[in-house]
Amino acid sequence: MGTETLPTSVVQLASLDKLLNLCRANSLWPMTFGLACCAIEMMCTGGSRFDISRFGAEVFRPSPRQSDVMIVAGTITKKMAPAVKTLYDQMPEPKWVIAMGNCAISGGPFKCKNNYNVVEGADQFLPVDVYIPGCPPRPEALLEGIMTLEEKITGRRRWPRRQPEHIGSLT
Amino acid sequence: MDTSIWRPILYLLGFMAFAGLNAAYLGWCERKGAARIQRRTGPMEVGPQGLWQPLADGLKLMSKQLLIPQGVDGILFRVAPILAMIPALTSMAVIPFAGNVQARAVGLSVLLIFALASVGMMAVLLGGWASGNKYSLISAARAVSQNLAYEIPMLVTVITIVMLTGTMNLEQIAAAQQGGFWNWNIFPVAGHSLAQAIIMPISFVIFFICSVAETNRAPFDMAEAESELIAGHMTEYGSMGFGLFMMGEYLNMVIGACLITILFLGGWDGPLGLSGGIWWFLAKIYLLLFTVIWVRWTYPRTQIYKLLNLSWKILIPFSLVNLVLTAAFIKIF
Amino acid sequence: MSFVEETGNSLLALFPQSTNVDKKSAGEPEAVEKGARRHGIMITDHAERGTAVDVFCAPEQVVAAAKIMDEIGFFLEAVTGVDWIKEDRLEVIYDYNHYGFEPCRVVIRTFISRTEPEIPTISHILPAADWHERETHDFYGIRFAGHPNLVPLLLSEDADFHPLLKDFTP
Amino acid sequence: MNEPVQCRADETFVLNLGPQHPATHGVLRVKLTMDGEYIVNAEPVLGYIHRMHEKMAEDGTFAQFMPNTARMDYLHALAYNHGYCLAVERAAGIEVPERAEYIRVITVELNRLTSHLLWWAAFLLDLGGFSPLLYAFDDREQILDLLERITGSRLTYCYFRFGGVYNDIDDVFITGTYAVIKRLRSRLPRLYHDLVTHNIILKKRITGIGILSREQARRYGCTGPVARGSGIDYDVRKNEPYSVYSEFDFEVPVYEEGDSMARYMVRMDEIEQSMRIIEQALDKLPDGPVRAKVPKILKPPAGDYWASVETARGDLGHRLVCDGGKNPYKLKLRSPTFSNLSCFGEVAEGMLLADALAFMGSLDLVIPEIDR
Repeated sequence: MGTETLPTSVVQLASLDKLLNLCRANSLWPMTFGLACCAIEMMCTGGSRFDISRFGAEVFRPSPRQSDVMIVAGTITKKMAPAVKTLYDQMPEPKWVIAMGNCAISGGPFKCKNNYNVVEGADQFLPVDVYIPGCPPRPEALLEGIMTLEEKITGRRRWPRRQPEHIGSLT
Repeated sequence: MDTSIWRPILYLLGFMAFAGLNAAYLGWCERKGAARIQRRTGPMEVGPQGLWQPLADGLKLMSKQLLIPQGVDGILFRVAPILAMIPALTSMAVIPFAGNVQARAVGLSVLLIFALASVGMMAVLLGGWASGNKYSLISAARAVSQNLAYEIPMLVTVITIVMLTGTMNLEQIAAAQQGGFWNWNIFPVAGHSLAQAIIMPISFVIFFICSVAETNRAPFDMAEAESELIAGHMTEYGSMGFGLFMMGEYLNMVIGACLITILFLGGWDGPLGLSGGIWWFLAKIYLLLFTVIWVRWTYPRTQIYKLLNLSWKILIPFSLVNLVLTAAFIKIF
Repeated sequence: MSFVEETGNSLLALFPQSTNVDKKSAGEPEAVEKGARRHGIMITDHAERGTAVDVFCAPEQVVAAAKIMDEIGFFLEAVTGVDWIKEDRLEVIYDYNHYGFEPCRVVIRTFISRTEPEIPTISHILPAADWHERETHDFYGIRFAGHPNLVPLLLSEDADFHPLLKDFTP
Repeated sequence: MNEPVQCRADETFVLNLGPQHPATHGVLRVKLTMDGEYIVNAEPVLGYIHRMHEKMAEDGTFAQFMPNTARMDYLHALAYNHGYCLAVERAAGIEVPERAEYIRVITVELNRLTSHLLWWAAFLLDLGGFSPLLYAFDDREQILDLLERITGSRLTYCYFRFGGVYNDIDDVFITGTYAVIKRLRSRLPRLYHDLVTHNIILKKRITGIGILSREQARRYGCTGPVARGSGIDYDVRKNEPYSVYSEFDFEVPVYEEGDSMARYMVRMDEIEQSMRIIEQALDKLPDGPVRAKVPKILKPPAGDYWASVETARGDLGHRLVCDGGKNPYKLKLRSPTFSNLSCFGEVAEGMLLADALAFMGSLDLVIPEIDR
């Protein structure tokens, strides 16, 4: 089969999209939305030691209308789930969800025999983009989660440039 | 070429660029400044020292979905953010940055700026009302009562200056203070009449507090009290609606700083008799803006009733006494 | 007289037939489960049990007990139920404590039927009981007669199950 | 000045504060009936983070419930560890070695420091001051480092065991603790008090706001700093000393005013007292084992037991009912904030929204502890 050369368009939508994605990835504003224990580690991530602001993600907006990423930090109960869903629906596109901690991933320690009140994972009713395991995850893990989300948006990783398996082989 | 037509347009374009850059990079300064105060580094990774951060934020906000929630007043909801921006931009036109750097010389420029500032307040009111959100509504009510309370002492203070200088033209007010910092309105030293010497420092403090309150900055950010009213009048605004509100707020800060510089700090005059110029003007406004940012990250928020009390019970009586004293001094001496 | 004995004596008003506080004669607290314990007041070792005065009374008497506790300056720590499914009855436990320096925690316990669980409310005497009773209603389905707002507190508004009953299955 | 004006019923509106709101510290919801900015009626709605701890206790063995204890009050997790251990040890008759008791006291008090620092940060955040949050977190991280070193986690500790603690402490921990206390001591007056406590805006904001009288506090069963701010001299560590608290010399700060400022001051003073306790415990630390021999599967005799500890928020009670089996037959958790919050509706009536939030912040709420 011969190859067909397509004429290049004057309006380069693909590269504009790339630029916008780069901007979006570098300005992920999370929602001020803590459910339980993980919220404290989320606050720590904003603290001086871990400083989420280095990546431009420290603008915690209290209103869903202004936020880009919803960090589900904690256990979702059956009473809370409709509210979480509403908050997600109120966010304007493009939007992302990070499930932080075991509770938001699968119900965590509360996935038990007589579970009558805990939703077993945020992905039961939200499209989760990044899962961060831990009970609660360390602030570094949240930073890593945010960078993974950036990688998902732009297709390339910011830092560290090395892939994790290379780091493993060094030790 | 007839300069009288082109000059305002060119200057206006220049000022608009200046205003846009200011609004974007004041946000960056604020984030970096806050980080410094809080022993952090602030934005670092997006460009050198995070310098591309405002660009990323701006483009992101522009590319976000324009969400008009159900139950809002469609027209007013769309108009409010624009209304927050336009008066602020227009005010820039009459501000003299240096002796000859001014888009349009208006005789009554002081009056014009205050008129435009009260239109800017309408943006908060309309935005809060049109959102159909109870938090926004409370915020709108707060904003109106706050602006009403703080415009009075501000105007009364300006009247004292107008009485002393005898003009309502910002350029002439600044020109009257040329020739070294002892000629500036704020300093109570030789070269002034007794009236100025006593009254002006107090007027400066009153005016500064009022301008912080007028621009809804902490500790007077009642309309946007995050921990009480979510985001106040901006609660329902996402994407660029929110962006315009934020830019309007930063622009208002710049205009407030410009006014203080012209009215009290000698405008473009260099201190110690150094030759004046636009650089001195910019240095002064950025010093003032830094102070405003510094205050914001140091103090907790006041409470709406205490804020109104401060205005009605302290600032307004003081400024009125100032006015009467100034009038009396002018008549006597 | 120690504070514990004083408290015991003030509670004697609940039981007009008895004249003094039982030291141990009412049996060990465990005897309650075996049905061996009579209504009455018992002094227990605080270090051993965490409670100093153990009162076992009829369901109707909890209101009178609450009034006495309120008068002598105690505060309500908790209201809770225990589901004794084998004996087919529910135990309701009220824990009182005081702000003084002598450890004296008072526990008032009573049994009610498991099929018709109903007991008078004490929320009009001690407002602290309001939420505790609502919570106990959530968990055990105990109706606190006269409670002003007995709607689910911790469970969702439309919950019709009582999860802490031993025969509960989700 | 802040007198509520009389209004007609049709002029009020209902404002839903939460479950997602920046000032409710989690997922508390308060249904407010408002007249303008004045609160006519406030009704907290709980249960948005009810995580079935009491049911899980009945389903597992005694040891299996340990991790849950840390997840109720994640800010003072070690006190919850301690309370549950005390209850089970009381039921099973387990003696704890002395060194373990001292280690328990040291770690619990360190954890209390982190809890109070975080409360301070969050309270200031409620009032619109953002920078104190970062300063407090700075200090908190130092303490977390120490606790992480010996317990292995940063927040939800599961460090205590029946009859002792999991791990012995080492010299690095001891010198580190002294250093942290020294650092915090030097920062408290300069940073915390000069910047915030003596700040005129803060003083005007919280003095005289949210007055909870002594009688109200008793009728609602308030304990901890909330009660001590209302003039009630009640601290479980003093009133019924558990563990080795009777061996230390410390004071219980009590303020009579009952307003938010009083509660603020109680907690600030408690930071000092906790540091005193830690220093004394480190000075007196005895040698010996840190864990008693305890059977793998506990079967305490039938009976019911109560154990109370003082957490950063007040009197935490465990009512443990045993039936002789290897599971707790019933475990009732008496959480302090549950009672402390119950007074909110009565006190908030007639207050301004902003003042009510300042009052709510001063109660130091941890919502998962309320809902359990």
